[in-house]
Formats: sequence, structure tokens, C-alpha cells
Amino acid sequence: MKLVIGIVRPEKANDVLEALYRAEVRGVSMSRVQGHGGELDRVETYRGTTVKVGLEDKTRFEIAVSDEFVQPTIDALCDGGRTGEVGDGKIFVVPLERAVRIRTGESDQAAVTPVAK
Amino acid sequence: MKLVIGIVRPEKANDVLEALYRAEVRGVSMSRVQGHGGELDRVETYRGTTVKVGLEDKTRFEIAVSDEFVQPTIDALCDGGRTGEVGDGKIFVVPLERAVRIRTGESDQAAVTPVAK
Amino acid sequence: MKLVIGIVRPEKANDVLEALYRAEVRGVSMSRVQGHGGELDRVETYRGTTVKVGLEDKTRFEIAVSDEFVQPTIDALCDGGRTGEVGDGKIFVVPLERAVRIRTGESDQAAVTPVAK
Amino acid sequence: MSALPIAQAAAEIDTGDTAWMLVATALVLMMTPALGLFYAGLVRSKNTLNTFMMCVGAIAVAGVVWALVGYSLAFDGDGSLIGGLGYVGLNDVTFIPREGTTIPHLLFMAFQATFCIITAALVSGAVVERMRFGPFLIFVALWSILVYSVLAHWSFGGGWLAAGGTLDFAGGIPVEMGSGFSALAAALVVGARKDYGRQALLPHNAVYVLLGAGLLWFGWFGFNGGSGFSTGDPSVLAFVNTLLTPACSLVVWFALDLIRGRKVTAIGAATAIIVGCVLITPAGGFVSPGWAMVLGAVGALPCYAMIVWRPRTRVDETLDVLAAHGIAGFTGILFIGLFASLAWNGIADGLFFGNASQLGDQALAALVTPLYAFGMTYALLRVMGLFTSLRATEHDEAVGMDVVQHGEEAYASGEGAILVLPDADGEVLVADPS
Amino acid sequence: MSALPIAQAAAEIDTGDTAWMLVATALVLMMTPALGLFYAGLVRSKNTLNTFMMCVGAIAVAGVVWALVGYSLAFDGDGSLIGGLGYVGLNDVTFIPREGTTIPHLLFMAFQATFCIITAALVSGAVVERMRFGPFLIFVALWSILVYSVLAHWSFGGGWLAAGGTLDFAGGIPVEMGSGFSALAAALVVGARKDYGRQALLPHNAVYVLLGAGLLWFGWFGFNGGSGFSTGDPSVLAFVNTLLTPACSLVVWFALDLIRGRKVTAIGAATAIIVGCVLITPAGGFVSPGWAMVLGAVGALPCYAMIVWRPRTRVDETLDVLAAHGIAGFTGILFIGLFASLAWNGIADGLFFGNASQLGDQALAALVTPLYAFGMTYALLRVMGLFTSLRATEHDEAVGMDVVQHGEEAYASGEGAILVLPDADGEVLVADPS
Amino acid sequence: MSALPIAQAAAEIDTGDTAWMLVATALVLMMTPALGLFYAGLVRSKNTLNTFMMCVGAIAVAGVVWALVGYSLAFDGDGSLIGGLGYVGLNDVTFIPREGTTIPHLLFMAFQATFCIITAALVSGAVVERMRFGPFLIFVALWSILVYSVLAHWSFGGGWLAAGGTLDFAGGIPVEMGSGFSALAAALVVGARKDYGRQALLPHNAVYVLLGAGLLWFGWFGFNGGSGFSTGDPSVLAFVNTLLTPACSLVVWFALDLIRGRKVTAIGAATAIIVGCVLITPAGGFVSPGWAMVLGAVGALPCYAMIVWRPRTRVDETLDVLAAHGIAGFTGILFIGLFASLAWNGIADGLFFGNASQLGDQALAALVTPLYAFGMTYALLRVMGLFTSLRATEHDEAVGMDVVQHGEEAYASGEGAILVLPDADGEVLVADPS
Ligand SMILES: Nc1ncnc2c1ncn2[C@@H]1O[C@H](COP(=O)(O)OP(=O)(O)O)[C@@H](O)[C@H]1O
Ligand SMILES: Nc1ncnc2c1ncn2[C@@H]1O[C@H](COP(=O)(O)OP(=O)(O)O)[C@@H](O)[C@H]1O
Ligand SMILES: Nc1ncnc2c1ncn2[C@@H]1O[C@H](COP(=O)(O)OP(=O)(O)O)[C@@H](O)[C@H]1O
Repeated sequence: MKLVIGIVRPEKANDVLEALYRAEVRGVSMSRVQGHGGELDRVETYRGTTVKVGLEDKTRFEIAVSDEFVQPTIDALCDGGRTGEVGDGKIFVVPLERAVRIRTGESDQAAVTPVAK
Repeated sequence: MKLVIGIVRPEKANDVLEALYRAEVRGVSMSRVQGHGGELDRVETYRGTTVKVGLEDKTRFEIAVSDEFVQPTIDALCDGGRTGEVGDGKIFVVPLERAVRIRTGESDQAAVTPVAK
Repeated sequence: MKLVIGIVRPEKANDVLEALYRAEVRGVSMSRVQGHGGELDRVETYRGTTVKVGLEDKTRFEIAVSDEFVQPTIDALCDGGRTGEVGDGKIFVVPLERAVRIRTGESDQAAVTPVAK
Repeated sequence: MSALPIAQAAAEIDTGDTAWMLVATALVLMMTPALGLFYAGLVRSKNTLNTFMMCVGAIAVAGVVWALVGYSLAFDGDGSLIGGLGYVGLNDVTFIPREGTTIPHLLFMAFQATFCIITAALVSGAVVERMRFGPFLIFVALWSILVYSVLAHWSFGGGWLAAGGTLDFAGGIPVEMGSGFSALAAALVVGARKDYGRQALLPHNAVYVLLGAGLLWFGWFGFNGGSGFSTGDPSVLAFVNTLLTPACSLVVWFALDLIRGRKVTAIGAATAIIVGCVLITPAGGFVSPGWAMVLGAVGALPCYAMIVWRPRTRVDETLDVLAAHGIAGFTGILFIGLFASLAWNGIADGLFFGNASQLGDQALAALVTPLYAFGMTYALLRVMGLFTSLRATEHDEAVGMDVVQHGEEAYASGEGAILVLPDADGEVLVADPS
Repeated sequence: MSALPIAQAAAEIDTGDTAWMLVATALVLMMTPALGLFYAGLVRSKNTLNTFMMCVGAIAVAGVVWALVGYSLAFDGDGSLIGGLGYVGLNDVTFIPREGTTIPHLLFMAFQATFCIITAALVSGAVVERMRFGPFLIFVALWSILVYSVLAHWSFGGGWLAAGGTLDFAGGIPVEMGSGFSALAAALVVGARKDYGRQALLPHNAVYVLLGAGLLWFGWFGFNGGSGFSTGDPSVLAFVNTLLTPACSLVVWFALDLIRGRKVTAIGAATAIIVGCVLITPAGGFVSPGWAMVLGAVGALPCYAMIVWRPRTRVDETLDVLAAHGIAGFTGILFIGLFASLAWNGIADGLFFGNASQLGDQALAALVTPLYAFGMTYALLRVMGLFTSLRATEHDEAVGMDVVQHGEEAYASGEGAILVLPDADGEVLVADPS
Repeated sequence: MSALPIAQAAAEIDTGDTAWMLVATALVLMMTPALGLFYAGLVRSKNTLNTFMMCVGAIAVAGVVWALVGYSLAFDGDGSLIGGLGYVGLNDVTFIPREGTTIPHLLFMAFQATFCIITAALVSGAVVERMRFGPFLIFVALWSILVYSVLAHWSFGGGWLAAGGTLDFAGGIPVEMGSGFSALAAALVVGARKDYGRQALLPHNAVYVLLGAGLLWFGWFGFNGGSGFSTGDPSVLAFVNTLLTPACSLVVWFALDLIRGRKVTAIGAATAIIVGCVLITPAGGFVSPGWAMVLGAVGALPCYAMIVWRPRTRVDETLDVLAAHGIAGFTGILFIGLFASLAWNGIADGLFFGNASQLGDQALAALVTPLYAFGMTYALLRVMGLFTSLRATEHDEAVGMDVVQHGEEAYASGEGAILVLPDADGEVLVADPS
């Protein structure tokens, strides 16, 4: 099992969800993050104070999947999240040793393999 | 050492904190996430616009623990977070290679083993 | 490759960003979390209701780096985040199996090695 | 609806008094959305809209009911227990001033309408975060007749209390005690929130609370200052006291907060403003500015005590309407009996100035009103409870009343929301984002 | 600017009427920031400031243009199509009351200015989240002259509609229909938001919407109640109807929401308040309170239908100005022709009371105004489009108008923001945090 | 407190003037919570409540102190430097109008009280995010006597400036220059925030700022329009100018923003509204509408320059009270000396109309007021600093003033909050959630 972390543009979040849905990846957790990458800083002014802001709002997906679902998940994130401009984001794959479904206590595959739902 | 990630219902967050406290798990970080799982979508209407919302608010716990504390932590998350209805959430265990306490720079066990505090 | 997770004080976030910048670590994602650690609880009162609050606002950094950048990244987090008082936070290093740049689809080093940008 | 010739009406009307009453009426209507903001800030974010909507619902329902029957029952004729039906459907409510007033009757009716509206809205504070919206609207309709109109008739409409000499300048009886003790009954019948007493249920936006209190105070100048129905001395006295009394309540509240928790709290300050305004509501036009300041200082004590004590009980009278309105109104009504001054109000002295009987008249109202408001509200909700469930299920309460009762979120991000597109024939297709 | 001797002016002025009109003017000006709040809550957070700023921009631009030329074109002389230039630059606008009024001319001008301002601000609702700020300001300047001043002259300033007998108490023609149908044109010319119809674009803060609606209602008492320019009976009637009509609209809206989605919505309630206030705007001083309540109930139906139907079309008239103002104003104007009552307004009866011709006069205005407002606005924006691009790029739209157009965030956290320190000579150094 | 027979008082009172002054007083009181909202939006979220509470604290403390002594020192008798003690404790402040006014004396006192309150609140802008709450309350009490009452006496209460012919319609001297230059002193004594100049400290909610500015403008109509204490021509002129001047300031501010940063900013627009209102405060009743527009346009320049320049210095006068009030008030006071017009104000011409001496009188006030306000405030805070520390520790500043000073969060989620249950005996048990 892997934990797939995807960071995408907020305006693409719904497209990603749609793509994941099509890939039959059901369980997903997402949150708001701010990211700094290759994008240019923007300048903001508040009265006499001028600031350079190097952070962009991004949406972070956290998706636990069984191994065979890693690639489909990555593809879904790419398809749904790509605009082709700097700032599209990144995907990170981390090993997942155990997964537990709190409701039932059942472990591992049972807790993440989408088909099991 | 492991990094235990737990996703629970917001209204259960305090119960989970209490359970972790009882299990003598001290260090915890939590954040707000939105999750999609087995729950049914809900419908919302804003003037002429009707939408299906497939995301539920959840609270995400991130807890670094030494190996012997993995099970107690999982148990605490289950006990505190369970309601028995779909949507209770998931627990993910990820391998943790290193932990550092910023204040002192001390590493690993010292930084996570609760007893050490 | 590793995924470095750093949890620091919000008021130190900008210092950390600065330190990471100096260490030539470019890609970063950060988010707001609430943490419980060794700090003392504070008491808050709302009309007749008195509560003990055991959570402090923290800022969470998530940084994917190639192996040789792990130590510089940790150092940057420590330098930028340290005040010496309880509550400075923690750093966690998790193995990273794969990294993908959504814009181009290119994988691994190419997606994280800062110099590559 | 017949209207007498315009000219004739104009005769007795004073443009200055009318100008002020127009403003006062608008100010009091504004108080209800302000109350919605105040209440919305005090609840958890998942119940924000439902809480605000209870106030909006009160404007809609109580407003219409008042025009149709409430006003007539409260202000038609001087029956001792209840008014007549002569003004039902605003019949005969025209431009011709009521006896003894110098403003169009229609405006008088509108001014009184805003009182009925906000009083009904106040009661919602006792049942937020759990009472179902539909039953609440029905409750407002019935309550505004069974409780408000009756108490308004007793104290304002020539009913037995007014006839008996009880003084109530701007509504200590129908508005403040009426809402406060009804709130207690409502809290008891509807029951506590499922997490009450075991979890911390905190105000989600204290800025709403502070701004709401500020706007309420602003509106209260119309509420108290308009209750003389003119720009005359009593109105001016009540108006100025509405500035002085809350200022003193604030200072004392600061002190009490410091003594209790070593910190002055913002929610406390907002509460103190309300308490001060309520304290002076009944007494505004009857006591001197000096005594009004004393009232603000001394009257804050029982309210503060109640607010600290109530949460230790099993009674989830959620937003402390009893303490801030019931107890404060009670205190203000009695204060008149003690310190009313003929030199200032031209009507009667209080015990302190040698007129003991006035205290008796005030005590009578302070005794009867809570009993009636509590009893009638308790009965009304119990009966309603026989026909429908008054509160949401535990599950719905956990999810939050905004989503469950209104199908909306107060702070929607749109993330994860899929657009549902009904085509022309109303058949539903899901948008394909691509 | 010459001013006649003070004394002479004072003669005809009534202090009560002046007091009320001072308040009414302040109330109507307050409506524009309130509208900014209302609109800001209805858009996504990344466009919050831009949306609010369109209203602030309207105050600035329309306010100045009105004083310089707009007022003169609308209210100088009784030319049938447009006013004269006698009041340009406020020349001859002094303390001496206008014919038939009892307040200083200067105050009359200011009261009318606030109408022009909010009308221009209303139109922004059709183009928020995508129209560039600069072009919008230019649009406001030209629109306030080409559309507002003209319609105001027709209906208020002695133009052909007024002369022809069309009744419009507080601006159903220039304000409500004027803004509503101009909004439709603006939406068509500027075009839909890039994600319109394929993504869920939700209100980011419904509390702003509810509070904004509450403050708008509060201000509307000055808007309608002040349109008699006195404290006289018509003003009082319009004022009281401004309480009754929206209350009825709310009740009906609740019912419609229940029928449609089995839930009463908060955004819907806020909308109902606006719709109710708009419905009574033209009719306020002409229909009895009873008929005003009927208008509130019945008039809500077409507006509700339009709000449900419009999003199914390709027309991204974003905040439904057409439904809430255009259709409601249209309905109110016609309602006068049906139920105006001489007994209440002292001027004319409607069809229902035996005067069919009045309905004709009203229908004429209800026909011509939409055509003029739509046509002129459409042409104006098309022409502007030849010189500058009216809307932001897709990329900018995605980033959000606040950052792109104003270089600010509505809710800045300061995280990741590096201070740029210009030294004395203005040369720029980046702060070194250490 | 003795009160003369009601009847006698009534004689000289005008109901229209009284109606307007009742409203004006309520409007000005409302300005202080509005200022709290405006200021709260400009600070970081962790200091939201503390910032708002400084305004609430000013209402409480300055309000009470004013009634007890401040009013007497400012308005009793015409001593040249300071008033008498005849009105201490509101003694002899009754319904009988003051010489030359047509409203109850009590109302006059209340109107003036709201001025003292908001002026004290304004000063807080210089020390937010770091000054301790307790010392601030003490500061307000002393400052309102030592600075405000004195300046108010000089300019309004028959003191030497007024006697000498200096014109100040609504408070350019005590309110605007008084607060602005006191703010500078306060910022210098209290010192800069620890992160000032090295980190980006941004406004956490610009919607609060815009809404606050809108409500402040709304209130300012009462502030300026009420300063004639009647509905007379000067009041109407000041009222209308309060619409025209800020509109022009906005337009110019837009232009300056565009020139400087190629973007029109929302915070800038909110600031421009305040600046425009301040500019016209002293001159409102003295200059023609045309010149008022010029004042709005030209007067914006020095304020804008100051706001851009100040942050480059070491002086952390956090919310730019000096620029928005001190400099703007200074400009307005001098403008009277240049463009006051007898034809409009019936009192005096300015230099431009041939009366050079008026400019002298104005210049004198513009010179002395800043010196007195700055000097006295500086001394007061220095002395206070000997007895208590004026500011929070670095650690507390980092944590945030809301939690440290008030034990509350502005936006509490309740997560991680454990309920503390005091049982009947007040002994504390921690709730066991299960
Ligand atoms: N090494 C990294 N670690 C964590 N997050 C990253 C990393 N690199 C990029 N990100 C996230 O991805 C977002 C987009 O990355 P960026 O480099 O700007 O675009 P692109 O991948 O198209 O070059 C950043 O805003 C940041 O949130
Ligand atoms: N595979 C997954 N990856 C990440 N988060 C998940 C995953 N599955 C579930 N979750 C999180 O857990 C929450 C509850 O899961 P759900 O499947 O709805 O309930 P249950 O576990 O009781 O079946 C979801 O809202 C989501 O936040
Ligand atoms: N074991 C842990 N797992 C996850 N987060 C932790 C852990 N320990 C500490 N933290 C995070 O670090 C923050 C500071 O830790 P704390 O122990 O209070 O300070 P210090 O590291 O200086 O002793 C906490 O608020 C929490 O957010």
C-alpha cells in the first residue's frame, strides 16, 4: 500500500476529484496548503507597506491506495491537475505500512482498496 | 518510529485527544481536512444553483511515536473516534526515519518517545 | 528522496522560509496545524464557560528533497524555527519513493532536486 | 380599508415628532438583524446560518402576525386583560394620531411591530443549535400572540398593569421579562444540546458578537428614545440614559471580569452593553441621569452572577437570554419603584423619594410577568411537542443545523461541490467539468 | 456660487421635514457599503474586495459626476426628455427649497445623489468576478449620465413619463428597472465567467449576505420613506409599507423554498428581503398597507421564478440584479396601476378602484424603461469594448480579482510575505528577518 | 439633581432640531464600534479582539468620565483655558436648552459625550497589538480630561481659540488634531511592535475595514451634520459637504494609488473615506459645496504622502492616526482660513474672499493644538510608565493580545478545548467526555 500525496491548484481540485472518481479511487482527504515553487512572487501593498508574496494557495490531496491503484491515482492527479503552466504542483508517493478503518477496526487492504467499498 | 496519521470526525476530535492523553501519547499535531469516502453526497442550494457536495469536514491527526507506542496510538484513535456509522475515518501508519526536536536539536527516540517528556 | 515534515511556530514561519531559501531549497508546501506538546495549557473564558486549551497554532512545512538535501533542510528548519522555549516544534523525515511534477509528468529527482529548477 | 381625509389627520401631527419616530422605528427594526449577527457569533460555525435565520424568521412571521391580529389585541381599546379586534388586518389604522400622540397611527403601529419582532427573536437564543426551524416559525407565530400581545396590552395598551399604575417606559415587561422568562421555559422544554456540559461549545466569531452588540446599542436609542412617541422630555431623558447606563454597566463588568478571571473579556463586554441597555429600558424615562448611572452599575451584578452560575446547572439556556434580559428587565422594573423621580418624569416618585406605593405597583409586575411568560411559553411548547418534534436528531445536531435545516454552509469554499444542472425540462444532468 | 440671504431661505423650511430628510439621505448613502457587503458575501473569497470595491467606486465616481452634471440633467427644468444645465457644478443649488418642497435644495440634491450612487453600484452585480476595475469606473461615470440621469428626469424630474401621469414613488423606473435591465445588458456584453455553468461558484460568506440584507432594509426606510421629501402622509405610508411588504415576501419565499427544496435557505431569505423592498419602492406611497402586503406576497413569485430559471441559461447575470430589481421593479410599477388608492395617496386610483387609465400610464413606463436601460447600456459597453478590454484574462480570473486588480487579499495571513523596505531615497531593499 | 418645570423648558425647544440631534447623537455613538471594526480588520487576527476592545473600553471609561467631570470642564462657563465645575456629575444639566440652542441641554451633553468617546478610541490606533489593556483604560480616563476636555473647551466651549475667532465646525481641533498628534506621542512612548520593520504585519480582514469605513462615513453625517445643533443651514451645508468631500478624496486616492502601484487598493479606499470625512470636519459648515469638493481632492495629497512615508521611519504609529486625522484635520482647519465664505456660512470669509485675518486665527490653532496634544500625551504616558509597564512582553506580543490580555480567541473552533466544570462549591473538575 502507498500513501499518495498530491498538491494541485485549488481551481483544479474539482477536476481532480472528478478524475479520481472516474479512476474509481474513492477514499480521499484534501486540505488547503500554501506552496512555494517555481512561480514568480507577486507584490501586494497595504497602505504604506509593500510585501513580496511567494506563496500560492494549493490544494493537497492525501490518498491511501493499494499498490495496483498507485499508477491510476497518479494519472488521475496529473490529468485533473495539469494546466501546463508553472505551478501545477507535485505528487509524492510514500510507503504505507498499515491502514485501519476506524469504524470497523479492519486493517490494510480492506481499509483502502476501493473495490472493497 | 512511525508516523501515525488518523482522520476522524471533527466532533470526535476532543474525545480522541482525551484518549491519546490517557494512552500517554503527548505530542500531537492536528489540522482540518475535507474527506470523501463512503458517505452519501448531500445537496445544497444557493439561489438558482444546486450542488452535490461529496466532502465532509474531518480532523486529521499526525502523531510521531516510537514503535511500541504505535498500537496504543491506533487504539486511542479508534476508541476516541468511533461512532459506528460510515464516515468514522481511517488510520495510516507510515515509516518514520528520523525525528528532530527543533528546540534542542536532539534526534529520534528522544524527540518522540512520550515518556521522554 | 525524503519527505521532510517540519512543525514550527507560526511567528517563525517567515524566518524558516528565509532559511530554506538561503539553503536553496525551493519547493515547499506549508499549512496551518494545531499542536499539543510539552507546552502548558492556557485557560480561556467565554461568559460562564471556562475551558483549558491544550493546542497551540503551528505551521507545518512539507518538503520533498533528494537525499543530499535532507540535512541542509533540517538545519534550515532548526535555524529558522528555534527560539529555545518549549513549543519550538519537531521535524520528521519520511522515505519518499516517488515524486512527480504534474506539469511535465517528469519523475523523481527531476521533480524535487532544487538545482533542477 | 378606509382612510379619513388627509388634511384632517395632518392637523394634530408634529413633523419633528414624526421625523424622530420614523427614525426610531427603522432603528428598532435594524436591531433584529443585529441580534442575528450577535447570536450567530456566539454559536459554533456549523450553526451560524440557522441561528441568524431564527431572527430573520421572527421578522417575517411576527411581522405579519402583528399586522394581522397582534397589534389589535395589544392596542385596541383598554380591556384589562386583552385588547379588541377593531384593528385586525390594520382596519382603521390610518394617519390620524392615536389619542395623546402627535404621530400618524400607522407609524405608531409600525414602531410597536418592531418591538414584537425583536422580542420573538430574542427567545431564539435559548434554543439555538438544536431546535428545528419549522417548529420555531410556528412557535413565533403563536407566541407573539399568546405572550407578547398580552403582555404588551397589560403594560402599554391600557391593560390592568398600566391602569394599576405600573410604570414601564420601553418594555421591561413585555420585551425583557417577556423574552427572558419565556427563554427559560423554552430551554427546559426543548432540552439541552447533546454535548452541553461535556464539551466546550465556543463562540465561533467574537467580532460578530462585538459588532452586533454595537449595532444593538445603536438601535436601542430608537427603542428607548422612541418610547415617548415624541421628541419630548421623557424621550430625551430615556435617550440620554441609554448612553449613560450601559457605559456604567461596562465599567462594572470590566471590574467583575478582572476579579473573577484576572482578564477583561470581549464577549463579556458585549454582554455588558446588552445588559446595560436592558436595565434602562423600563426605567429610561422615569429616573434621573445620575440614578440611571447607578442602575447601570448596580444592576450589572445580578446579571453577571446569573451568567456565571447558569452554565453550572443542567439548564442549557444557551445564549443566556434569562440573565441578560429577564433578570435585567426585572431589576429595571423594580428600580423604578425605588428611584423614579417626579422632578424628572413629571409622573411619579419612587420609594426613595417618598412614594412607597409605586414600588408595590412595580413589584406586582415583576412578580406576575415572569409567571405568565414562563407558564404560557412552557405550555405552548409542550402542546406543540405533541404534534411535532421540536428538536433535530442527535445526528443532525452533530452535522450542524446549517446543512441539515437550510441546505447551506455559512462559509462555503465550493471545493468538492459538483454543479447539478437541471436542463430546460428540469431533468437533472451532472456538469462534466472538462 | 451665489447663495441668497439665509433668512429668506429659512422661511419656507420645516425643521421636522429637514430632520427626516437629513437622516434619510444618510441612510441611503449607507446602503451602498451595505450592498458591497451583500455582494461580497455572494462571491468567492478570491473576489471579495473587488466586488466590494465596485460599490465603493460607484460612490466615488457617480457621486462626483452627479454633483458636476448628473443632477442638473435630471432635475433642472421640465424638458420632456432631459433636464437643463442650470445646476451644473451645483450652480444655484442653495438653501432655498425647490418648488413644492420644505427642505433646503442642497439637501434635496444630496438625497438624489445617493440614489444615483446605489443604482450604479447595483449594476455591478451582473459583472463581478471578471470585469476589470478601471473600465468599470469609466462605465459608472458614463452610465450615471446616459442612463440614470435620463430615467430620473423622466420619472422624477418632470420629464415625459411624470408629465404623462406615470406614478413612481421612490424609483421603480430609474433605480430598479434601470439597474435590472442594464445588468442584463452588461452581463451579455461582458460575457460569462470562465467556469460559469461547469463549476460550482458559491457564496463565500452567507453572514455578510444576511447582515448586508439587514442593513439594506434599514437603509431602505430612508430610501422609500424619504421619497416624499417630508414627514407627510405619503412618506409615512411608504415607510410603513417598507416594513410590511418585505415581511410578506419573506413568508412567501420561505414557502417557495420549502416547496422547491424542502428547506428554507438563508441566501433565499436575504434575497427575499431585497425583493420585498424593491417591490414596494415604486408603490410605497400609493397603495394601502393591506395591498402592500398583497404586493409583497404575490410579487415574490415572478422574481423567485426568474432566480430559479436564469442559472439554467447561458446568461451569467451573476448576482441576479435582473430578477431582484428589474422584475420586482417592473411588478411594483404595474401594481400601482392596479391597486393605487386615492383614499390613501390623495392623487390617483388604480384600475381596481375604477381608474383604468392609470394602468396604461404604468404599463407605458414598464415597457419603455427596460428597452431604454437595456439598449443604452448595451451600446455603451459595446462602444467601450472597442477601446479597452472589459474583462480580465482567464488566467487573472483563475487567480482572483483581488490579487490581480487590487494587489491585496481580503484575508491576508502574512505568512510567506516578505517585507519590502524602500529606504529614504525610495530604493528598495528586502528586509532581512534575523 | 434639580430640574426646572418641564413646561418652561419646552418653550424654546424645537422638535425638528431635537429629532435631528437625537439621531446625530446615536450616529456618533455608533461610530465607535464601527471604528473598532475598522481597526480590528487592520491588525493581525491574534490581536483582533484586543483592538476592538480598546474602542469598547473608550466608550465605557471616557463615557463615564465625561459625565462626571469632562463635560463640565469643557462646557461650563467661558474661562479662556478651562471650563468650570458647575456641571460636575451632570449637576444642572437639564432639559433647558443652553444659550443659543433649541435642544435640551441634556441632549447637547450626550452629543458632546460621543465626541469625547470616539476621540479617545481613535488614539488607540497608534498602540494596538502591544499596549496592555489595563494601562490603556487608565490612559483613556486621564487623557479625556487632560487633553480632550481642554481642547474641546478652547474650540467649542468658549475658550480662548473660539473667543479669538478661530473657526472649527465639528472638531478639527479637539477630535482630529487632538487624536492625531496624541497618537504620534503614544506611538513614540509605547514604542514599536517587536516585528515592526522586519516582518510583514498585514490586515487580517479587509472586509471589516471596508464595512467599518462605510459605517464610519454613515455616522459622520451625524458628527458633522449635528455640529450645528439644529437643522439650520450650517448643519445642512456641513451634512451635504460630508457627502461631497469624501467622494472627491476617493477619486483622488484612486488616482494616487494607480500612479504609485498601478493598482487601486481597497484598504486605500477605506482610508480615503476617513480622510475625506476628517478634511471636511472642521470646514463643513463654513465652505461652499464647490470648495468642499476641492478640499477633498487637494487635501488628500498630504495625507497620502504621510501614509506612504511613515512606514519607512522607525515610528510604528500603527494605524496611521496621525496621517488620517492629524494631518487631515490640520489641512481642514487651514482651509477654512483660505476659503470660508460669508455668503454660505453667514459668519466669516477666508483669505480667498478677502479676509486675511481669518487665516491667522486658523493658523494659530493649527500651531498650538498639535503642540499641546503631543506634549500633554507624551508627558502623561511617560508618567504612567513610571508606575506600570505600558506594553506587553515580547513573548505575549508573539502569542497575541487576544489570548494574553482577554483570555479569548476571536475565532475559536473549540477543538482541543477541554471544558472546566466548577461544581456548586466552585471546586473545579475537568469534564470527562464519554
Ligand atoms: N519539493 C517540494 N516539496 C513540497 N511541495 C512542493 C515541492 N515542489 C513543489 N511543491 C508544491 O507544488 C507547487 C507547485 O510547484 P511549482 O514548482 O511551482 O510548479 P511546477 O511543479 O509546475 O514547476 C508549489 O506551490 C508547492 O506547493
Ligand atoms: N483511502 C483513503 N485515503 C485518504 N483518506 C481516506 C481514505 N479513505 C477514507 N479516508 C478519509 O476517511 C473519511 C471517512 O472514510 P469513509 O470511507 O467515509 O468512512 P468509513 O471509513 O467509516 O467507511 C473520509 O472522509 C476521508 O477523509
Ligand atoms: N510526537 C509528535 N507528533 C506530532 N507532532 C508533534 C509531536 N511532538 C510535538 N509535535 C508538534 O510540535 C509542537 C511543539 O512540540 P513541543 O513538544 O510542545 O515543543 P518542544 O519540541 O520544544 O518540546 C507541538 O505543538 C506539536 O504540534
